[in-house]
Amino acid sequence: MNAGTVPAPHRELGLTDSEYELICDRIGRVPNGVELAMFSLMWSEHCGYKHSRQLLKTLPTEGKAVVMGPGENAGAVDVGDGLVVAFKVESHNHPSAVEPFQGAATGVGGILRDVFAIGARPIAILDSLRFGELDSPRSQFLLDRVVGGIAHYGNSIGVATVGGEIAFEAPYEHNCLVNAMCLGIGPRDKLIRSAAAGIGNVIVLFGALTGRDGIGGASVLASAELGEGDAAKRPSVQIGDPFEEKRLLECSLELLDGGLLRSLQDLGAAGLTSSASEMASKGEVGIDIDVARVPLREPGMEPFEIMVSESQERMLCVVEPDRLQAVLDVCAKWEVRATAIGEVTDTRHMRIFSGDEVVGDIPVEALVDDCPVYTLEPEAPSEPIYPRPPARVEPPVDGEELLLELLRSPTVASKRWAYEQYDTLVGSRTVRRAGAADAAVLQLAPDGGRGAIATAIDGNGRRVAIDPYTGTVENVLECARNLACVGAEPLGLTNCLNFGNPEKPHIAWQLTESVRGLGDACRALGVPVVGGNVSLYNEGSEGPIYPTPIVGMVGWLPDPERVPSSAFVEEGHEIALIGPYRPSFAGSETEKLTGGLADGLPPLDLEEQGRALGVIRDAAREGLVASAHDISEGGLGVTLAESCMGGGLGARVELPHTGFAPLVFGEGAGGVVVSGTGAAMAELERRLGAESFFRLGVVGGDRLEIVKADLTQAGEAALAASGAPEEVAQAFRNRLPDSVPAASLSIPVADLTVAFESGIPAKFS
Amino acid sequence: MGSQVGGEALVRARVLIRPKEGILDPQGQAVERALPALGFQGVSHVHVGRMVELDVEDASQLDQMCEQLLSNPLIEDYEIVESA
Amino acid sequence: MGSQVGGEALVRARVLIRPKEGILDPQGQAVERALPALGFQGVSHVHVGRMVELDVEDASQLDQMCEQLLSNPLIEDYEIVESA
Amino acid sequence: MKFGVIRFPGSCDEVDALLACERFGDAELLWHGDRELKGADVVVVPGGFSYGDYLRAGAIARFSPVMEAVSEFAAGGGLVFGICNGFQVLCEAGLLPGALLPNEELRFICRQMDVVVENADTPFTRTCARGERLSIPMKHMSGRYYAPGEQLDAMEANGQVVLRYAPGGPHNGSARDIAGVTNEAGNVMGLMPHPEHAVDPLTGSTDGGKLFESLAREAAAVAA
Ligand SMILES: Nc1ncnc2c1ncn2[C@@H]1O[C@H](COP(=O)(O)OP(=O)(O)O)[C@@H](O)[C@H]1O
Ligand SMILES: [Mg+2]
Repeated sequence: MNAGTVPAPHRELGLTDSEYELICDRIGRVPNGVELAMFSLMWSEHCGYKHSRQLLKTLPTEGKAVVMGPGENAGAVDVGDGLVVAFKVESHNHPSAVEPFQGAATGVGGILRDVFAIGARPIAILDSLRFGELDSPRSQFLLDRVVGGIAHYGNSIGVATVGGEIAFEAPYEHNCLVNAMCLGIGPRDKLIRSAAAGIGNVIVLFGALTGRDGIGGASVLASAELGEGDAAKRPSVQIGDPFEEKRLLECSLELLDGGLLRSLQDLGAAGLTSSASEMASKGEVGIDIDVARVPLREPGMEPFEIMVSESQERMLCVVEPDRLQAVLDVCAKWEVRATAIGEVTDTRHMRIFSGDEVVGDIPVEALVDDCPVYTLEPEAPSEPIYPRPPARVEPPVDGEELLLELLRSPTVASKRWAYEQYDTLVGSRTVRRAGAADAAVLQLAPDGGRGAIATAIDGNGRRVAIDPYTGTVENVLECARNLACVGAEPLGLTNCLNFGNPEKPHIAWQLTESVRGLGDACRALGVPVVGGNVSLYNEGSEGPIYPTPIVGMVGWLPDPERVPSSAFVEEGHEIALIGPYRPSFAGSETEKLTGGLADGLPPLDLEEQGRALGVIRDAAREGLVASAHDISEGGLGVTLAESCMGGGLGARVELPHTGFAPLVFGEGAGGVVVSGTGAAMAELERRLGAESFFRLGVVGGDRLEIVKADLTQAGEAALAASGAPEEVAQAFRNRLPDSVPAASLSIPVADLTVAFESGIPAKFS
Repeated sequence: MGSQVGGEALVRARVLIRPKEGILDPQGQAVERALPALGFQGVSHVHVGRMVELDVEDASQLDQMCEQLLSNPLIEDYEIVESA
Repeated sequence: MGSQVGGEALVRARVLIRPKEGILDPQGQAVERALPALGFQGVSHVHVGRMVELDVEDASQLDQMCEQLLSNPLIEDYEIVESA
Repeated sequence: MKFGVIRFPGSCDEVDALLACERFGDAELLWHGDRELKGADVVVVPGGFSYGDYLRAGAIARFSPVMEAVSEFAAGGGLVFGICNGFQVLCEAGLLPGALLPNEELRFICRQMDVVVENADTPFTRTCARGERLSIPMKHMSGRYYAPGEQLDAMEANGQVVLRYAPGGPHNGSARDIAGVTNEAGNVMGLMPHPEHAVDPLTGSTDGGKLFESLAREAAAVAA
């Protein structure tokens, strides 16, 4: 800060002058320090959704399975038998960039609390991670620590981490993304909402002590007598304590099981301030809180510090006075600290006391509902925003070497190193572990009765950067396809919108287009959005991240015993490519390896995609196919290789001359590789029609052979074009005419595996 | 336990690393809570940290080592104790 | 860092715990391997252990605490350093 | 017969263990704060992170009131079966020899593994054959078994090394590939792999069930 300019505290707290005036106007006076601190947080982007609220309103949120939609701590869908599955994804990008281990760990802790705050027992975690290219030491460090932090928290608390994804792209070098998703299961009739209710009821804070965590920005409000060196006492890094959270989780569920609570809310960003005021807002009541009663980790904390502290592992609940003792007893059993710190009032004000003294008094409406909403000013960029990635292979390149190079590229390579650090089994539900299928499959009851749920998380920032609308549609389709491959029908979707600074017109455009794509895809597939999170201002010194909407889905399937594998299972099984698949080099890993970055993606026909998903899902559910694996990063060649490696079986497939290279190395939405008996494949062909069924070859041997063959005229035409619109597809397909090989490939499965396992080395140093 | 000095100019050093003041120390808390149950009364302010023992040729490098590798300056303080 | 004494008879103590000689210490090895890559030469015999800091009313209890809880005598050695 | 499965604050796999036990007998959870074993014939000390595994895995849990009862139960010949964190707790409590150190790789490892039955003449392995391979997952951070050399020799001679990781599979750096041991009397066993996660073909394998089945038979025979 420049000497000579006296900064107004509200600016240091991130409020604009006009926002400050609005606050004064709304409360009819100048806010004191406590109040200003509370406003600054509630009116921040993080809590107030100033730049995204209008867009989020456009998303479809209704569906027959929806029990709780956006607005609650987590969304929830009905899975039958009186059970719901609650889920949500959330980002912890910035804390993870500062201290990756604790940042990722507390990210997991936070999303777990959102799920058990509505009364569901967390049963699964998924993570979606983005780093710079893996040859950068910083990315190696971040990867190592972030995965370690997720493992530490999830493993220690005993919730299985069953899936996720990791991608590496230069624009994330200075701004990694750490998104964590949690699923929980609970009885529908025991779910609880966060709205405070019952004038005179007691507000109980339970869990960890309150310290000076996450106060950083607000410390301008500290009174003068707190001298030099005290800044160090306001740690910006929060330490996760999974053991505390484990007790908090068991305690919360026992309280709910006993029907002892009126409402429940976790403490997340903005701590007591946001939890209490949102409870009050939803319940249309007021709340009094006495900060002097809050148990502290450190002496001498000021009232504003207590109100904005972001110490982890805390919850707030509303209790009827005659049940208070019972609540405290359950807490004592679990060795969880619990303190009555306030009361529900009819004032519609948040009143903060320090003992008898009133230190803050704000109308709840001003704090929660009057946060200004800004209209984005989107403008498509006139020239490319992102530089082309450096070429990693020089043309002309040999096809076999290219396939191995793709398998080695960290985004495609085996993530075993990461997922072996996660407990994938605890809870005895995991029917398909990470690496064994496109979506994790969790049985609802032991031995598969009541069916199973499937879940996956997906996002491809590079494709969204190339075309925010289509790229986002593809994300939703990919997630739905992953579910279809295990036979699951999506019940609901959660999302995390990771974008740059929305005040910049081109970022506003990315965000607007992306949310439009998200909405369109969800409507077309009939999947409601039940929750999510927005993370904006993800920009490093070198510019914004790739726009990265992450979507997570949960679906249901009747019979987990029939779930196909993603790997080939038996010699002699026939292999087919099904679905409307029109691959091109635009946005492909191959394009990236050759140093390209397209400026658009081929359009998609959502209706056609939706129909194909249904056929794939049915085939998987009935056990018609033995394996099903969706084509994503790396294209068909990589997909075939993965299905070979997973079962240690080779395959021989034939592809037509025309379009051979884009078929093997291009990418696009809609394709799934399946295998099964000849009879099963014949049945599938009958259902799909020649338009979207292509016999590729046979499982067997110890090599993957992709042969350029003279197919019949019909087969040639069909596979080459995979339907319409040929002109468009052709335009995108011919991006790399010279550099990409067009000869047959034959690679031992063992060599594929070596390449695949070497992309993310077990040790970096 | 005693620290032995290996070569000619070797310095045996210990680096004591502990959670920074004000930073949550879950391990320390857990130990503090467990002690009374084991019959140890009157114990307070428990913190659990790490100790790194090492022989160095050039003790002037120790500070840098601590900052770059041995401790995490964001959340930990360290102290160097040379023993020979 | 300095240790402050709280009440009247409190003793501030540090317990230093390290892997017993002869037991593989992969943490120590990992640190030893990482140092040269960061440009630190001439470091050897690296061992990583734990440090527990605590205030006790009755310092005579410390040995028992160490043997029963703070260290595992089968695999670890400990040393008590009182600071006030 | 009846299994009693202990629940500590921080236990994670106690319900999984309970479900596994219920396949072969009656089973009930035992609360760490109670001294009561509720008439269990076999006590299972389950996996997880009791007390967060802070300080050292198992170090704090062994002081729980229930562990006093378990020690007495074991001293009287009762069957005690510690899985993963339970193994660590039993070692810390002195009911089993040795200690479990952090994995050589210094990482948590979750992996389906083969273990070989070295001694099929124990209450824990009687439904297995000597040399039989069992596919059971391991998942832990501190599973590297350690005991001094002479003690290991004595344990081997006494048939106390019950399970070993199959050759070739990378594991945690355990001395002599040891995955599971008993006490000298043979009524207390600890193992790092998780047999309770290998009782259902849908979620992996059923090989782990053999250990629970052995225990159920043994307890039933004693009762008869
Ligand atoms: N991208 C999104 N799509 C749908 N709902 C969203 C999105 N972002 C946020 N929400 C919803 O807005 C509400 C507030 O979110 P958040 O501030 O992350 O909640 P919390 O404080 O409980 O973590 C939640 O109900 C969340 O589901
Ligand atoms: Mg919440």
